[in-house]
Amino acid sequence: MAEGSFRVGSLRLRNPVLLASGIWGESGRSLAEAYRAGAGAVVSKSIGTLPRVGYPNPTVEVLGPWGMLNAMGLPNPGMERYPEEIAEARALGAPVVGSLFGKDAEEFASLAQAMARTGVVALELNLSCPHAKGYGSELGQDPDAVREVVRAVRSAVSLPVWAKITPNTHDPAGLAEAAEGAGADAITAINTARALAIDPTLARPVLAHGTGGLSGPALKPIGLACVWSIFERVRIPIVGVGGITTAEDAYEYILAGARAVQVGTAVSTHGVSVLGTVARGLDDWVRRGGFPDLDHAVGAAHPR
Amino acid sequence: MAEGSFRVGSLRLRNPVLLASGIWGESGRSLAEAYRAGAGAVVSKSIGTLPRVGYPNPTVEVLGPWGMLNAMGLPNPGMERYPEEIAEARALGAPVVGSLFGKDAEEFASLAQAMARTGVVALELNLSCPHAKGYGSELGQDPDAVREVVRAVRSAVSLPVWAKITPNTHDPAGLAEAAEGAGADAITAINTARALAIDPTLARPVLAHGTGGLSGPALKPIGLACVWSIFERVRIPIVGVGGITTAEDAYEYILAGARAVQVGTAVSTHGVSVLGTVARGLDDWVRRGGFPDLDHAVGAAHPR
Amino acid sequence: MRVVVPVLEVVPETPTTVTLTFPYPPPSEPGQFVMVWLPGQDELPMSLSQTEGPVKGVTIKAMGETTRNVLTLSRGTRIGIRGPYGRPFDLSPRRVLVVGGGSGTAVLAPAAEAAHRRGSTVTVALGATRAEELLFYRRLSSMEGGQVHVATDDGSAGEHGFVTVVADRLLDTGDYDALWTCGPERMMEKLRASARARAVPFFASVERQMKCSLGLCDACAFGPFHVCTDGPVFSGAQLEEVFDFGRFKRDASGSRVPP
Amino acid sequence: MRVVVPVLEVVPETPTTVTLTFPYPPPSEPGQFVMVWLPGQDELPMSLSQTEGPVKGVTIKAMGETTRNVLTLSRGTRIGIRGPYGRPFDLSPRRVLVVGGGSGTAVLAPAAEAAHRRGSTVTVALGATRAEELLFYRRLSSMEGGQVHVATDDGSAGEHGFVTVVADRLLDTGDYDALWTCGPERMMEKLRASARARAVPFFASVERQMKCSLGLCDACAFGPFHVCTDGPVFSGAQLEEVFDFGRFKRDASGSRVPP
Ligand SMILES: Cc1cc2nc3c(=O)[nH]c(=O)nc-3n(C[C@H](O)[C@H](O)[C@H](O)COP(=O)(O)OP(=O)(O)OC[C@H]3O[C@@H](n4cnc5c(N)ncnc54)[C@H](O)[C@@H]3O)c2cc1C
Ligand SMILES: Cc1cc2nc3c(=O)[nH]c(=O)nc-3n(C[C@H](O)[C@H](O)[C@H](O)COP(=O)(O)OP(=O)(O)OC[C@H]3O[C@@H](n4cnc5c(N)ncnc54)[C@H](O)[C@@H]3O)c2cc1C
Ligand SMILES: Cc1cc2nc3c(=O)[nH]c(=O)nc-3n(C[C@H](O)[C@H](O)[C@H](O)COP(=O)(O)O)c2cc1C
Ligand SMILES: Cc1cc2nc3c(=O)[nH]c(=O)nc-3n(C[C@H](O)[C@H](O)[C@H](O)COP(=O)(O)O)c2cc1C
Ligand code: FES
Ligand code: FES
Repeated sequence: MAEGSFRVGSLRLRNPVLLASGIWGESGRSLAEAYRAGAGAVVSKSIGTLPRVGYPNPTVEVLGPWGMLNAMGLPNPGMERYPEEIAEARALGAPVVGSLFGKDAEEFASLAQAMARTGVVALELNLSCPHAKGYGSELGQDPDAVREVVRAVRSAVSLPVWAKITPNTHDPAGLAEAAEGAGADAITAINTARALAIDPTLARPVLAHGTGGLSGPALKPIGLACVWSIFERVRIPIVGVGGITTAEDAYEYILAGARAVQVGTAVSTHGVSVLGTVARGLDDWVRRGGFPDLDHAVGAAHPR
Repeated sequence: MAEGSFRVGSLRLRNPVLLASGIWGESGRSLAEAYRAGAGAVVSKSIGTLPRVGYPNPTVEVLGPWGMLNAMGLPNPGMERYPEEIAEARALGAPVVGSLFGKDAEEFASLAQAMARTGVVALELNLSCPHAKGYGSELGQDPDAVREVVRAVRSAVSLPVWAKITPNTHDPAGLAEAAEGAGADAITAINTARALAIDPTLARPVLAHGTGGLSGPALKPIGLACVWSIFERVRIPIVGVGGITTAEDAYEYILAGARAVQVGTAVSTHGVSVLGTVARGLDDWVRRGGFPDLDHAVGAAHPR
Repeated sequence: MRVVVPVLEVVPETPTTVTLTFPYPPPSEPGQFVMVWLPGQDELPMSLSQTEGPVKGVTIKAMGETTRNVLTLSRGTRIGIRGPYGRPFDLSPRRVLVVGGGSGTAVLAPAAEAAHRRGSTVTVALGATRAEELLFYRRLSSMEGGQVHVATDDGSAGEHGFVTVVADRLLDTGDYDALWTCGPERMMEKLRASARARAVPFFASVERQMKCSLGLCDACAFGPFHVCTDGPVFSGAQLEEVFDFGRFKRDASGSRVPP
Repeated sequence: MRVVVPVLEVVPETPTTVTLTFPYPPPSEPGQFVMVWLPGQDELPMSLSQTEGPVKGVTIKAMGETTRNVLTLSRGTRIGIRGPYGRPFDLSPRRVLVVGGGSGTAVLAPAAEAAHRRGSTVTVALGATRAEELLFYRRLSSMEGGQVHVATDDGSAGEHGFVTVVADRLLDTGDYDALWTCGPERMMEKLRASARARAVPFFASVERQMKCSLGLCDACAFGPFHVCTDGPVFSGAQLEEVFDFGRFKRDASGSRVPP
């Protein structure tokens, strides 16, 4: 694929392999390093209105080479301070997708306006924050809430808006449809799966927060199933994420229906160079698969 | 733990480690062998009204030592023929929990009556079958459907009724509450998580059915999180299942809130003797944890 | 774990049987099987008819839709393979009588050859419906000093009638430390009786419905055993414990049906 | 992967500092750190002050709530350990000046000892607020032929004032192939300038907020580096690339704050 020939909706990127949100995303310099390592673009840490220190440690638990749990608790410097990080990343040439989280449509919309002013190339809405209405549930599990948030952001900014979908739902495609209907430009799928680790000798959860989110290779089959079902029901592009470590993994997401992918946990387990390695290898897979370009491979595993 | 001293609700079992549904459960003799290998009881294959051959092969895909996918498609000989298998298992001394699946409350109730006549010790309702109302969803993802099914079965039989919960939901505890409210005697959690494997060289899903269910070690953190949240909101006993391979895994489920556990995939990866190994080892863990008996360990990882 | 490989050769063996070879380095032993995935069609258990080296082979008889399609496969077609699974033949007996019925000979050929290479005396009896359906006659005849006895249903080659009659005669006239067989289950059941009557240790490769091949799903339940993990090769003593042997198999729903 | 182990010993080192030892066989090198989980409280990065053999040790200074509680831990308390993480000191320099400030000496002691055992000449300068807060004075003095120079803020031991003054004098009067330091960042920043002025290779063990310790979460972002995976030991050349060094750290929210 030629540099810059690749697109998610109206957005042009040098390649379709992005750094996922929450990984190397607290500092602008780290975002720039991830871009330098070969990412097509980088997604920022999810930013809220006020600074948040997140949950106490332990915030991560490695389960094995196949997966890990985290419960960071959305630490972030807040929307007032974070623009300086984006500025640093941009100064070093990195296209940044700004990730946001809020408690409701209004907060999302005002964050979106602030984020838009930083020069990000798109917004990604992290809809996995606690939902006031439903006890123990995430805002992003409720199609009505998704619709409301996306609509509010859509009318607040002109940037591309990506809605990031949770796997903790009975109907990922329904959530994606809600986002599409409200004007989202793309669906990012998926965030981590709700999970728990208990230390048997101490008879307590390992993570300070209790439950956390599963990421890494074990999440891949779950993410693929979500992308698969979303592809069957929406027409806007899908950005696949969950357990991608190799170009083969990324290609599987493309075949399932993704038009771009994000890599998270593998940046830790395989080093940041994994971003470039996956991008180059994906290109090879597409060619060896006999497709003229990536667009033709998107969703190719679906029965025609 | 002394033989027979262990209970799930009113049901007494020799130990709290059961064979999970769909594993070694098509033939009565296999059920009996699993009991002989040390299970406290055995859960039958899920039985429907008519014989079903299930999906074509490939029906399984091994992802690694950490997990596998299956899409068997509920093959079963149907309720007319299956009683002969239960009779064989019972003749060999095995207490059988009869698992059922149906399309609606009415079918579940009439299956329950037929299953009750076979001499099973309890019924387990597999609520993970396609739901007529919701496109692409399972009956067990809808709390109203769960309530209706459990209520119908509850009033049709006097046996203990266990409702088996799917992880493909935003609110496992809500489903469990619905089952409890409708008179369920226990909650079994969880069934497999919706997942997909794609063969990149062939650009198609590996399983003939397309999507399948994730089981094995990678499912454990997801199952633990479900049991954890269910324990916080229901009072009836929970039977934990998902990725249990070792006694330590089983003990983690107990600490999260389960009163008994089931073992599925590990019967294949570690041999059927794993049932006895887990049962004996769990007893050790409970003792070493300083608990007078298993009942005191149930949910002990929750903050008090 | 499944790998997708290209078919290297498609070798016609009889009008209804072909051998497929494919690159598959994992070591295997005679008697073991693999799951062969024909993408878009089905995945079927197939005994390895070629067990040595990095290229393996399966020999497939057209029975139903999927296996009929195998006859028309071409070189380069990509198939999925997982395995090898199951327990192999014990190759230690010094004098072996091998009795193959139809495509059952597929699994016996590599076992016979391996035993022969280890210095055992191997006597072979093959049965088929008619002369041209005899499988691996030439392959097995080429074992040095070996002898291949034949029976066909229509008398077009060898003895007219069942191979069990030939086997009985061989059992009566020779000394054997083992009888190995694979073929229609009623044939194997008869041979078991013959071997038992003469106190010859008996081993049969059994076929049942298979789905997981991992000892998980119970599709291949066979008395106290699972064919995929405890078999497919069972001893006569094991078969004593299996009421179904020669009487019932299970269809894909798990219902008992005639074999 | 995290393991839960009992504390073997709680050794008071100064009125505000204790060493905890615990069984932890994984091999480690001086400069590396572990994540120490005090269940119900916090998990903190701690350099290994004892890196050899199956029993490891960390030396902890009471700073905030969690570390204050460490002072009152008792033998047998179960703690969680994961690691070791990070890049160790390069032990090859033949003449090393080691400059420790406060609890920073924890990570320097095993490095100094290891270099000494390998035949390097090790000169040590220790700084502390007052005499009784000097860490590992005896431990480091016991290195054969080694010399420990001291400075205290209140003059209660050694020189009155900052250890940087002592270090500068040593740099001026001796020849060194490396300067190793750990302590307050402004102290390290000063030493870097001193070392650079004299062309002595400089290595500092840096502390930053840590959460994952896996190079994932970015909590320890440090210029183009992550302290958890690229550090905690950085060379002077690396530190040239880090604007924040001596100027800013990040709090738990990721906001830049004074160090
Ligand atoms: C361990 C094992 C090893 C095997 N090895 C080989 C092998 O090396 N070569 C080979 O050709 N086949 C072998 N088989 C059988 C093979 O897996 C298929 O079952 C068979 O080829 C039929 O496939 P199909 O889908 O085309 O037929 P189907 O569509 O399933 O059936 C077509 C017809 O054949 C009948 N039929 C199908 N299978 C059998 C059977 N096993 N016995 C009697 N009748 C049957 C059916 O009842 C039906 O009437 C083996 C089976 C097992 C379990
Ligand atoms: C790689 C690495 C290795 C470390 N090794 C050691 C070690 O061997 N021994 C040891 O005692 N500590 C070490 N630390 C520091 C340790 O992890 C804790 O940050 C520190 O002990 C404070 O813990 P606390 O939670 O009790 O204090 P907090 O409650 O976090 O803070 C209490 C007060 O101390 C201040 N403070 C906290 N940490 C620091 C700091 N690092 N520098 C300056 N001020 C600070 C805070 O601003 C606050 O005013 C290391 C840190 C890193 C990153
Ligand atoms: C440590 C960590 C922090 C994360 N933080 C965020 C976040 O702030 N916002 C968000 O949308 N997703 C966050 N995620 C989820 C990832 O972006 C990604 O969806 C998930 O980890 C699955 O991808 P992976 O398996 O490649 O890691 C985080 C994941 C990890 C592991
Ligand atoms: C091959 C296979 C078949 C299954 N069939 C059923 C079934 O018929 N009914 C059911 O309720 N669960 C079925 N399950 C789900 C298991 O009972 C269990 O909930 C799940 O596999 C998680 O446990 P595990 O990780 O120990 O396997 C099946 C699982 C597998 C792997
Ligand atoms: S084929 Fe599934 S148990 Fe044998
Ligand atoms: S502590 Fe998370 S990246 Fe270093």
